[in-house]
Amino acid sequence: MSADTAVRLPGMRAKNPVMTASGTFGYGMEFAPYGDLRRLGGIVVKGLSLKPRTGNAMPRIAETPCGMLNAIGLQNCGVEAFLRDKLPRLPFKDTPIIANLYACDADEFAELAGVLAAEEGVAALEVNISCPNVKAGGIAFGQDPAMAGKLTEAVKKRAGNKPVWVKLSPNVTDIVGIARAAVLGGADVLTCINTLTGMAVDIRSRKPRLANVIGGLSGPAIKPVALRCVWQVCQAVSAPVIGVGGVSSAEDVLEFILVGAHAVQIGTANFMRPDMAFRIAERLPQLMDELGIKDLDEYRGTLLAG
Amino acid sequence: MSADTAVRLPGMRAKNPVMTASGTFGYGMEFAPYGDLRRLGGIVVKGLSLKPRTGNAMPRIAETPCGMLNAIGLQNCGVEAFLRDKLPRLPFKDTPIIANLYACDADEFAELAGVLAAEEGVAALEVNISCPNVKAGGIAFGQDPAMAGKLTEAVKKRAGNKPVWVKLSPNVTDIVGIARAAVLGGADVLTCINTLTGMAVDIRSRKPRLANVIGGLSGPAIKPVALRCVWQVCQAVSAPVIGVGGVSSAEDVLEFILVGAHAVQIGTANFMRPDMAFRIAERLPQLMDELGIKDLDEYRGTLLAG
Amino acid sequence: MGISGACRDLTILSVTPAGPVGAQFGCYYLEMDNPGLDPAVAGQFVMVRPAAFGSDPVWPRPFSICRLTPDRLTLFIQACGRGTDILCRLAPGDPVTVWGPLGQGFALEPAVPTVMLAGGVGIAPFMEYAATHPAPGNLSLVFGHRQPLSCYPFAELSQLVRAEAFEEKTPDDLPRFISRLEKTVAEFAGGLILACGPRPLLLTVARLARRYGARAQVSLENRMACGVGGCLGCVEKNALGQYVQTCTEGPVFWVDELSLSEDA
Amino acid sequence: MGISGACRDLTILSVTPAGPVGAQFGCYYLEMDNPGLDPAVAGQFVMVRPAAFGSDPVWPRPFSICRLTPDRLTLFIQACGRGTDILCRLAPGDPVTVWGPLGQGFALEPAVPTVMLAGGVGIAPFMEYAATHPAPGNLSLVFGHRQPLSCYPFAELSQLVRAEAFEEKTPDDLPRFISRLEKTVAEFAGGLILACGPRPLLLTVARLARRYGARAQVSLENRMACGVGGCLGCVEKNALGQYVQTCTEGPVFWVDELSLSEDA
Ligand SMILES: Cc1cc2nc3c(=O)[nH]c(=O)nc-3n(C[C@H](O)[C@H](O)[C@H](O)COP(=O)(O)OP(=O)(O)OC[C@H]3O[C@@H](n4cnc5c(N)ncnc54)[C@H](O)[C@@H]3O)c2cc1C
Ligand SMILES: Cc1cc2nc3c(=O)[nH]c(=O)nc-3n(C[C@H](O)[C@H](O)[C@H](O)COP(=O)(O)OP(=O)(O)OC[C@H]3O[C@@H](n4cnc5c(N)ncnc54)[C@H](O)[C@@H]3O)c2cc1C
Ligand SMILES: Cc1cc2nc3c(=O)[nH]c(=O)nc-3n(C[C@H](O)[C@H](O)[C@H](O)COP(=O)(O)O)c2cc1C
Ligand SMILES: Cc1cc2nc3c(=O)[nH]c(=O)nc-3n(C[C@H](O)[C@H](O)[C@H](O)COP(=O)(O)O)c2cc1C
Ligand code: FES
Ligand code: FES
Repeated sequence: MSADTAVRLPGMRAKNPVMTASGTFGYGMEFAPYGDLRRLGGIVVKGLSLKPRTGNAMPRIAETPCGMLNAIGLQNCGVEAFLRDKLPRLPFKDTPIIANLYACDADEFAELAGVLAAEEGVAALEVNISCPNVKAGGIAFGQDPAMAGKLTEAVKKRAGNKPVWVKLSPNVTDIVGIARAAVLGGADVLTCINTLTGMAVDIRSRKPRLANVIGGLSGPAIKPVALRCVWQVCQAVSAPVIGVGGVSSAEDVLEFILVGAHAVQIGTANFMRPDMAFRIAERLPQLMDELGIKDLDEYRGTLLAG
Repeated sequence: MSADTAVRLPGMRAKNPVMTASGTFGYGMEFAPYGDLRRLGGIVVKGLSLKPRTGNAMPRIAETPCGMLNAIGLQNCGVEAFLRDKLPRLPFKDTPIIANLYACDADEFAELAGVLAAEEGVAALEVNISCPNVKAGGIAFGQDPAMAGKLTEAVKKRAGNKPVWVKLSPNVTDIVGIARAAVLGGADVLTCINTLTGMAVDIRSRKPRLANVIGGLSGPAIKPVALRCVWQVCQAVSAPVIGVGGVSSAEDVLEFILVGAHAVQIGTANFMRPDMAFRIAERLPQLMDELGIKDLDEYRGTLLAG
Repeated sequence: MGISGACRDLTILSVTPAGPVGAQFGCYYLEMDNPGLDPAVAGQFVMVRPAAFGSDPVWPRPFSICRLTPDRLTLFIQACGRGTDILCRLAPGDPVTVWGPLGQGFALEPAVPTVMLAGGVGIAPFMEYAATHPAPGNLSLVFGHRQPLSCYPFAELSQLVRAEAFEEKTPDDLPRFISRLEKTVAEFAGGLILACGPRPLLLTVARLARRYGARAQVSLENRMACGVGGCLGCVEKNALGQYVQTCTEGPVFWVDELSLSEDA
Repeated sequence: MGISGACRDLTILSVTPAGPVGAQFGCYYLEMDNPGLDPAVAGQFVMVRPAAFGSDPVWPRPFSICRLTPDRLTLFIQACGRGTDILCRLAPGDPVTVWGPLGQGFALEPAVPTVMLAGGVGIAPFMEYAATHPAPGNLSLVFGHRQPLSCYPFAELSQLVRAEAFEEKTPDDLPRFISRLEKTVAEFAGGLILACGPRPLLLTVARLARRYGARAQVSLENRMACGVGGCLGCVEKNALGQYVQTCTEGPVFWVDELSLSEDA
């Protein structure tokens, strides 16, 4: 294997660009039976809040063409239990563990950032300003540039030396505007994209397929939208971008890097088979060899467009 | 067959809610070998401009998971040739023929509306304020409520007694805001949705799969987004809504009607098989019988949500 | 790291209709080679994804382990939708990815009189249960079904345990089946009751178990995306009102651990 | 309304490898029943969608008519991607939707010396062409290929017409193949030249035809979504700089009707 898959990101080095997306890889250990977690470029854990959250009523998931809808509603054990019970079991010395933050207002976000910033095992803070599945806050932060900027600033102030990643919503007229605001607010990295808002119904029972009615669309179906968002954001800002949305093969990883991403996150594809992220991480250097790509810096953003 | 599939829309009556979407059914006659055009609820023809347009460079289409991207760039024969060569061959006495309008500014839109308003064979004017594939105008009209409202007003003034349909873009933060503006501007019907902006690339040639780089995503992949948009718009405005996006079965038709749509348009699914729209129109009353739905007014918007 | 649960690329050995197959129904046995899955507890399940799924459907499909021997994994599948249709059309040699055994199986109390209440394909895990039970004389089966009895492994099970079938043909049959269930639950109130089948059956069993103070387990068939605890999509409310994953804490639960509701 | 082009639900009769099949390549004959398709002009094509596509891939796939008789439609398909992989794995009895014959076929000038220039699977329409040509003595074939010759219907064609094969093994073979083409174009400058194959081959033929003032037709393989003129996705620039649909105005064009470019 001659290809070099390493990626430098603010404050961290990843051995490869294959990370897992928040909410699709549990707290990490759930997937340990299916591969060596140390082989991954990074693990973003399920969205954490200050206090435990029960999440939304059932049903919470529905299958759609080449994708799925979810409205989990950020069920999580709370940051305290995470730090006490989950984080110590993760190989944080070998693989960056990224905490995904969810809160209802800027103060809470900042407080949460403060708690996590103190932890050696946390490599970065990914701020979820784009969750479509919760009533309070959630997506609104990610749809208004001013709010997105302020929120990022508040988190950044309390994040100590931890890099702050801001996760953007595609459900906006102008994702570039939000991206710029986040960077101005101090974001070190942008994660693109969270789910698209969508819906599914059952014509027989006449009920929505999600108790929450509206949910987040993810999976291969949304890859074209994710690629477009990453491309647009990479053209506009110089902060590194992590591509998320429908990645399910090593080829997909290179597509995102070709349009400018530094790394990617595997989300829904982890459900297709639990060893998916490991397989993609293993296959990537082979594919790079086949294409004659020596390292990712050389290939990144080299799309022949225009 | 006891079920009644008829739909009343402003200024017209459709024998069923199964229409075809602009740009996916040519000028209509292309599909005549595959079914009786008079069996359709309506035919929306390829987007027309005042002057003929060559459209974008090749490649213009790319396949994506459960969907496709297109950047045709509104290639069309121009309104004059349409009225002279195409319209007279269509069964406009039996099936409403809806003209889809594209122009670069409000004056041009209004002029185009004036030309079409004079034609007996045109049942309604569908204003495309949401095309992502052309440089000038296009999507911008559909992303700003004020512009959408003004444009609708300008078209409505010249539309005579023809109903004006406004076709909305999903690529916005708040589709309801645009919908309200269009209705205030005089829109009689709202068509939801046009394509999502997306992108695809080839990791080997390092080229975008569309010469235009960015294109419009359509097909089953986007159905959850379309349903969500239709649901949101139907909750907010009282104008009838036509659902478009990923419809490929009679079941899908009922899904859109369940969330509040008056009718639907079949787009990408016409490519899956050219008799798709005819088959769906034929299957719909059977399915309604199976579900015990006597007519669509009774079923429309009866989703059991919240 | 044990190999329990690791993800395996297997090969279909055979797909056999279990009985008559119609346009509206059909049950099949799928046999796969077993290259070393961990032994299973009856009631555990596997996640299955044939290569033929491509990117659509996105999710794998969960199936109870119908029989797992050192050289064979057998599933019993009812073709009832897109995914199961594809699975039941596979041919020998076709590749399929499988992970498991997953989740918590049924309690095994060899000396205790035990009744298996099965509805339709809910009979699948009881094949493994009966085949591995050390004292099948203590086992009975009450089986409710809609498709012809020959579509199910009922004859095989009757050879191992006391078995009784109840066909639901008309809506009138339902109350009669429920009173049949009530009789059984009452009879086994001091023993062990295991139920697997459609949610209404499980709700009925839970209600009856409560009424008669019986010890009962139910196997839930909640929608699952990952099967390994990673998505939080399959949850059920436990007795404390918290959502627990059906795929890891279940699919088999004691009825008093849960607060079961209609939706899922 | 004629039935020309109407959409038919056919059944696969057989899928047969044409020769050796490897991990990286494989060509197959697909035979379907013909319940009354209109007769075809060689070079016309059909759109094909097996039920197994489901919603993914979204598009049907276009294939030249390799042979159409009153009771059989035969296609010659190279498995080279997702859609063709699914097609080449179909089994007898599997349902497949087909519409056609579509588009414009090759010119037929029985008395004129005609050469067919085929690259790889581009040989498919020439089976029909040779089989239906009234004076096959006037026909020749020059065939460039990369997979073993036995993967293609070359032997069958050799029985009908004068045929010559050229294997492209190393990059050095390409210029030699091109000079072979040049010789042929020069030789048939007063006759009729028909070409079908990868775009680089067609560009070369167009260039050579222009150089030698030869009358030549090329069959384009542009990406197609609908195949019936409805999407405007398959267009090619004509000599006037206008975009014309390949599916209805083509796939066969006279080279001087077009201004061919690299991309498509
Ligand atoms: C632990 C467990 C064990 C099971 N064991 C068996 C078994 O041994 N034999 C058997 O035939 N079936 C079993 N099932 C049910 C089986 O998983 C579903 O029938 C199958 O997933 C339906 O897939 P489909 O694509 O054919 O149906 P779809 O077209 O997807 O839907 C048909 C119906 O099945 C439901 N469904 C879809 N996906 C799932 C899913 N992932 N989990 C649960 N329900 C779903 C849908 O809500 C819908 O009501 C089991 C389910 C679970 C959770
Ligand atoms: C008029 C016409 C006649 C043809 N005749 C034959 C024939 O007789 N035998 C044969 O084997 N092949 C023929 N082809 C090519 C065949 O259609 C493609 O190989 C097939 O569509 C690829 O599908 P796939 O899913 O396997 O490949 P994909 O995985 O989709 O892609 C593989 C490659 O094929 C190209 N491709 C994909 N879809 C199409 C499409 N709809 N049209 C054209 N190219 C496409 C892609 O750009 C890509 O380069 C013909 C094409 C046309 C347009
Ligand atoms: C079941 C599920 C739960 C998710 N939970 C979270 C979450 O807690 N926080 C977050 O930022 N994103 C969450 N996401 C979004 C994903 O991280 C990802 O951005 C999105 O699914 C798109 O990627 P994909 O198409 O690869 O799944 C969730 C997605 C799914 C499917
Ligand atoms: C090839 C193609 C061309 C299109 N051209 C137009 C157009 O000219 N005007 C327009 O308003 N919409 C156009 N659309 C959008 C469709 O009418 C429809 O809104 C969209 O494709 C979503 O529906 P679908 O998923 O059913 O295809 C086009 C779509 C496709 C795929
Ligand atoms: S199925 Fe994903 S957590 Fe249970
Ligand atoms: S393939 Fe659609 S117009 Fe030619």
